[in-house]
Amino acid sequence: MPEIIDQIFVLSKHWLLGYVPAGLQPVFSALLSVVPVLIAFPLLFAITTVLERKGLGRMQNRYGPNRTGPFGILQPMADGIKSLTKEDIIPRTADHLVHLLAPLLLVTASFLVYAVLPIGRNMVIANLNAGVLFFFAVGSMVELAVFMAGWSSRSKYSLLGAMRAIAQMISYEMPLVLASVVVIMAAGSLSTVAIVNMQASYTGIWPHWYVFTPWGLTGFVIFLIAATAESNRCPFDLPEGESEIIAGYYIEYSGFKFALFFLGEYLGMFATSAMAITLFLGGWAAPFSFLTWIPSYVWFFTKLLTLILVFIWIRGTLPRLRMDQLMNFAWKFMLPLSLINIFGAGVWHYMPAGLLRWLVVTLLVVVSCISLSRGLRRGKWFHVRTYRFAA
Amino acid sequence: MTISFLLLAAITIAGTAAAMSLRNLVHCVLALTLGLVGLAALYLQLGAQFVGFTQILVYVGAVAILAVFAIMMTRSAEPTEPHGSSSFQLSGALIAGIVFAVLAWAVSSGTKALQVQTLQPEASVNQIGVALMHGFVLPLEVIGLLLTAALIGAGVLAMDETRGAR
Amino acid sequence: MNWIVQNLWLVPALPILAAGISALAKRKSRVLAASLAIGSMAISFLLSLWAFAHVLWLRNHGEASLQIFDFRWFQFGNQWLSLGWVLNPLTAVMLVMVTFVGLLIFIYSVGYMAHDENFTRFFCFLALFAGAMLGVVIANSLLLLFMCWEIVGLTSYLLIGFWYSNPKAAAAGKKAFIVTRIGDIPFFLGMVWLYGQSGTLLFYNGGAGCLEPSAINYLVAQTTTIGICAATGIALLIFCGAVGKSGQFPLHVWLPDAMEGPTPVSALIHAATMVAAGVFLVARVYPLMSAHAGIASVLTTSTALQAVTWVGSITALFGALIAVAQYDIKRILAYSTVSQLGYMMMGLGVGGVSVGMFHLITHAFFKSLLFLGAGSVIHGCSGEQDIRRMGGLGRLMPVTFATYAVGMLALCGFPLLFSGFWSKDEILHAAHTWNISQAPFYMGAFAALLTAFYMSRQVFYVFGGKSRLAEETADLSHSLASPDTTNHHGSSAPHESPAVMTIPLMILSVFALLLGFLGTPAWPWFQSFLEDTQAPLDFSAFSTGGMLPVMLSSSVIVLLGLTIGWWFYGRKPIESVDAPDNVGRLSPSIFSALGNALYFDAIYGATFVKLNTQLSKISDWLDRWVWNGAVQTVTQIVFGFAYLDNFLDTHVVNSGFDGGCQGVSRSGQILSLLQAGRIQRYLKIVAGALIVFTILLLWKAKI
Amino acid sequence: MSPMSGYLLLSALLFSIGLAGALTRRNAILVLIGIELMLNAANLNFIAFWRYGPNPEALTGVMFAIFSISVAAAEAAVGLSIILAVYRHSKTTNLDKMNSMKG
Repeated sequence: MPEIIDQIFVLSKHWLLGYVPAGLQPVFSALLSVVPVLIAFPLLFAITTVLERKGLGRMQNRYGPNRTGPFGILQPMADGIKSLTKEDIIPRTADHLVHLLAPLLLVTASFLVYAVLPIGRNMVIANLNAGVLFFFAVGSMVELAVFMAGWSSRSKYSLLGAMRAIAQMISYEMPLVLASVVVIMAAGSLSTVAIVNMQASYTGIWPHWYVFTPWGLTGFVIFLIAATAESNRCPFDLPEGESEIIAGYYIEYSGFKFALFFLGEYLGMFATSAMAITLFLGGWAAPFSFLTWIPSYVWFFTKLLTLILVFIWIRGTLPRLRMDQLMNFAWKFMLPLSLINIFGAGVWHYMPAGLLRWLVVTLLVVVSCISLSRGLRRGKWFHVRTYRFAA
Repeated sequence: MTISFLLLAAITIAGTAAAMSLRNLVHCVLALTLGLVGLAALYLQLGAQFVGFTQILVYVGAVAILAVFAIMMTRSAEPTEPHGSSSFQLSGALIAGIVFAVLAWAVSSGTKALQVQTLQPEASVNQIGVALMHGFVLPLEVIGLLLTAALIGAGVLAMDETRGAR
Repeated sequence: MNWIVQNLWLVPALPILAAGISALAKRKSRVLAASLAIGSMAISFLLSLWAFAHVLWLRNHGEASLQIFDFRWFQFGNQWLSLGWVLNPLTAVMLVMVTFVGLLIFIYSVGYMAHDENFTRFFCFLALFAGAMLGVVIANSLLLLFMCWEIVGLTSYLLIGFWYSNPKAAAAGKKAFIVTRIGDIPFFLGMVWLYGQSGTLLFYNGGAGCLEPSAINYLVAQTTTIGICAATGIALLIFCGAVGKSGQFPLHVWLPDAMEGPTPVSALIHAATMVAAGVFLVARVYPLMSAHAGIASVLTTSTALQAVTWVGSITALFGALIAVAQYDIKRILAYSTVSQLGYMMMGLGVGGVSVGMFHLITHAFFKSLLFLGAGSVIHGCSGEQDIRRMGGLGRLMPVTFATYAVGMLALCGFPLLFSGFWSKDEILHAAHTWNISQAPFYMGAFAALLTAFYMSRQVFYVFGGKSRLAEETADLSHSLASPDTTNHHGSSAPHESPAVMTIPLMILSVFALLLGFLGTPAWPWFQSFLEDTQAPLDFSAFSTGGMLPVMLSSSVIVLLGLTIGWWFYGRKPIESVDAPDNVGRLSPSIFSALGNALYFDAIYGATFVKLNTQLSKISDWLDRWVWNGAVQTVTQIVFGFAYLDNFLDTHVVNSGFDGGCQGVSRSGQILSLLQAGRIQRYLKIVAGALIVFTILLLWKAKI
Repeated sequence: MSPMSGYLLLSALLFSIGLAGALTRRNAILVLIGIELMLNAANLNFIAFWRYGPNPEALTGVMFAIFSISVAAAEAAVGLSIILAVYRHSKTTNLDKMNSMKG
């Protein structure tokens, strides 16, 4: 019975396909896989916006939206209606075509990456041989969309914001990819499905998630930080810092296009979170062997929501960085650490299983982490600032 | 000669042709990106998944962005570029046309003799990895060295000279 | 397979790792760098001892004492590139020697370099050097050997030019690098040739290596166009590398200059290890060296070995001659090293691996002892290197004096007691029985006489008489007339060096005394160890094969040399700094020629560097006087004609000539279009070429 | 027409387009892009020959394409930074005006 519930979507897809003429089956199969994703994640987006606003409100000792519907849960509807009916303003000197294409490309690219994310057991749109590579390749298209948005607006602020965003995204893409390399090394495959399957077994009640190894934990933390930066979220939201460049590259967008940008950004965040889950947190696998009766997609979305909450929490907690701090952090801390982490994963692979390799790899990671952060501190990053007030 | 091939070929050619002929440099780069994505799709169609994704990652994610940065930093985004003399353009286009004609002739006269493989060969990531680590180790090392050298070289070249001299 | 054989790579890897870590360390972390270098070297030394013990064990159990470990490095095409290491008696002996001497020198350097601000860098280079040298020793592949060999060359450049702010040191570093590189090019060619012929660069590979009989026989069978067999050609090319690295005769010029580096470097590189690398290389590829057409018997000598012998004996004599007339304490030792390296080569040529290697080992100990002693003297005299300004140090630095005397007597080959005697005697005996020529024997004997002479000269200058350093300081204080400066210099009154420097000296002097007894004719344990035979204790060996006469005559020669040295320098103490040399008074011109190293640097400068200058001067002279005079004459004549001609020209020739000129200029213009600095135009031409060639290709295919 | 010759023709066309761009445009960046296009055309050739050629299991074509993409990336990076450096001196990216060797 749990198997049937677990596979209910897969089974119903096959059942539905039975009614379709054979010639059209591939098309309908694709359609049946894609459409639910196209519905589920924007829905998640809607939920997240209200969740985030309410969560942030609580953290800042206020209520957050609470007027539309019970407890304000209809707020996203209101937002949607507002953005649809708002006037779509395009600056006179703007490059119209590129201005139009930018949000579309962003959303398309953000949606494309869901093709390789396994949402549950046997629930993936395309089990690509080079799935992780696909994820990062398509993810890199976002940068181009950001540039198009910033450049086509013909506004200094938006261009500056776009340049900042691209510089940041390129800098953090490197640790992001390198952090996932350890998993690829361990799993021996670039296919997301294979990676999750590798993690979906148990020793006793404990799962084989990669996050439960020293290199996996390091990789996960690096991945999470880099993902925050990739999705331009606090504390790395310099490209859209209100105090500096107002709203960054989408300053000249309004109405529905603005909403598309918002959607694209959140979709990107979900996608990277989902990738983090797939790579390090066992994807749809249950955390304990006795919990496997709960359907796989439930686990996936539980984990996804947890990560999203972590993101909201981080946003509510940490202050924004300075641009040079941001760059230094990427190139002088994250990049070397992820390289050392790869080395550590190699050491792990070639050492015999046992306590010794735990010790060695942990020591390697911890020591390099400490020495790298010392290196950062010498350049007076994150030092205690002292102010002299007028007495 | 399938529909999808023709479609992708059309996209690729349209993109690249636009990239080479538009006046605004940013448009050129964007069109180029379109063309290269089309090319990547063609690789996918040929069964070379890894190469296709690498193409997207490298060209869309890196080279296009790099080109855009270069355009921004050299202030050549505005279409102020005076085109060369028309004879210059004409001769260039003519030469390119002749090259195409000759290549097309070569292709059409050469491929008749070829035995064409009809089975789809496989190039999984695993196989590529194994090949890279066995038969192609030396090129891989050389490429690694080249990329390192290029990284350092590009950094040094682009460095502000007043800062570099310090 | 034994653990030590499998993990022999640790011996070179540890110092290299230490070098890597200390390269990343901060400049201030002196303790870290020194302890890393010394610690890694100590572990390497212990591992070497283990390896040595393992070889002994293998010998005692009658197993093959040649142990190899090969692994595949990477694949290119269908071929695998293999590297590996080899453990045999030769390796074991060299490993123990290099790590032991290296360790002592490392410890000594802590004291010697204590005041240097680049202490960390020094130890980094030193450790890298030692690691690379150990790599040379264990390599089982000519390629691996060559790689480590080049790192050795690089580090020697770095270390000689360690005080790079001193232009002389920087120049010496460059010189060492370039001169050894000259030898390395033929070495590399030989390597390529060897690979091309035998298809492998592994020395031993279970019958398939390039030093094993099948490959050697194949190489001997191949004959080149100039009539020698391939084996000889390759051996000679490889020997060129050894010539460069070991400072043999034509390429010796870098070795004396290399004394610009810190003294521990001189001791480590230019006495104990790096220069020994060349000798070691010849010993390593000895099967190749000794291979020749016909029956491989011991008595006949291959062409390559003859070359080795002659180069070695010339170098031995030559170095000893020059050393007689030097004043710099380190330069004397440097030329002495050149001479002794010549001995080793000669020993390899006439007597085989064991003879040359025995001298290499004993020499490593007493020459590093001498260098370290010289360093102690220099340290004690605050950097003074001129022996004329020393003197009387025997009382002030007793430990240094005693150990130095031991080293000096060992180098001279003082009969019976000192190690140098036995090893040198071995070489002389082998040279005496050489069947090609007796000349190397006489050259070697004369060099031995000179060695005893110049070493006693140096010792009397440095340690005998009264101190002449005071004179100098008095002058200085007088000229500067500043009490502060005088005080500063006053602290430089000769003093004994700290224990960290003297203890290595004492240890080394013990070895300089005792090591010779491992290889006496009566009990040739060392030789039999290298040659894998048993060594009986047999005192009758002294009386067989002309051994006793050779020993007696060489003893007499050494004593004679010492006596001459005493006669000239020890009889009455040297009075002042400016007093002319006692031997130099006999024939100043020859002495100054020797003092300038027979003008070899000048010759090289004059021949290779000045050649251009001279040629251009000749051209200038020709141009100025011959051509110009001729031209002037002709001009005057032509002027006369010109007036006549002008008339004809303007009316007859001009029109036609103008037309021609215009044609030339127009074609020039057309050609200049091709090279206008416009990349796109070049690209067009390339595209045009593509068109043309494709059409040609297709046309040909059609027809 | 066989599928292979279609790809080869497309590759030839891409090559010619790249060549035309490199020959006719005055902007250094665009010339570089044109050269990149020519490289890409060659890559398409490699992949097509791998797909339809006689020895696909050797993966030579794919390897060539991968290496060529890496080389192209390095070339783009260095080329663009050279253009930047030149621009800093001469304040132009027009190839016709870059006619002085002086810094």
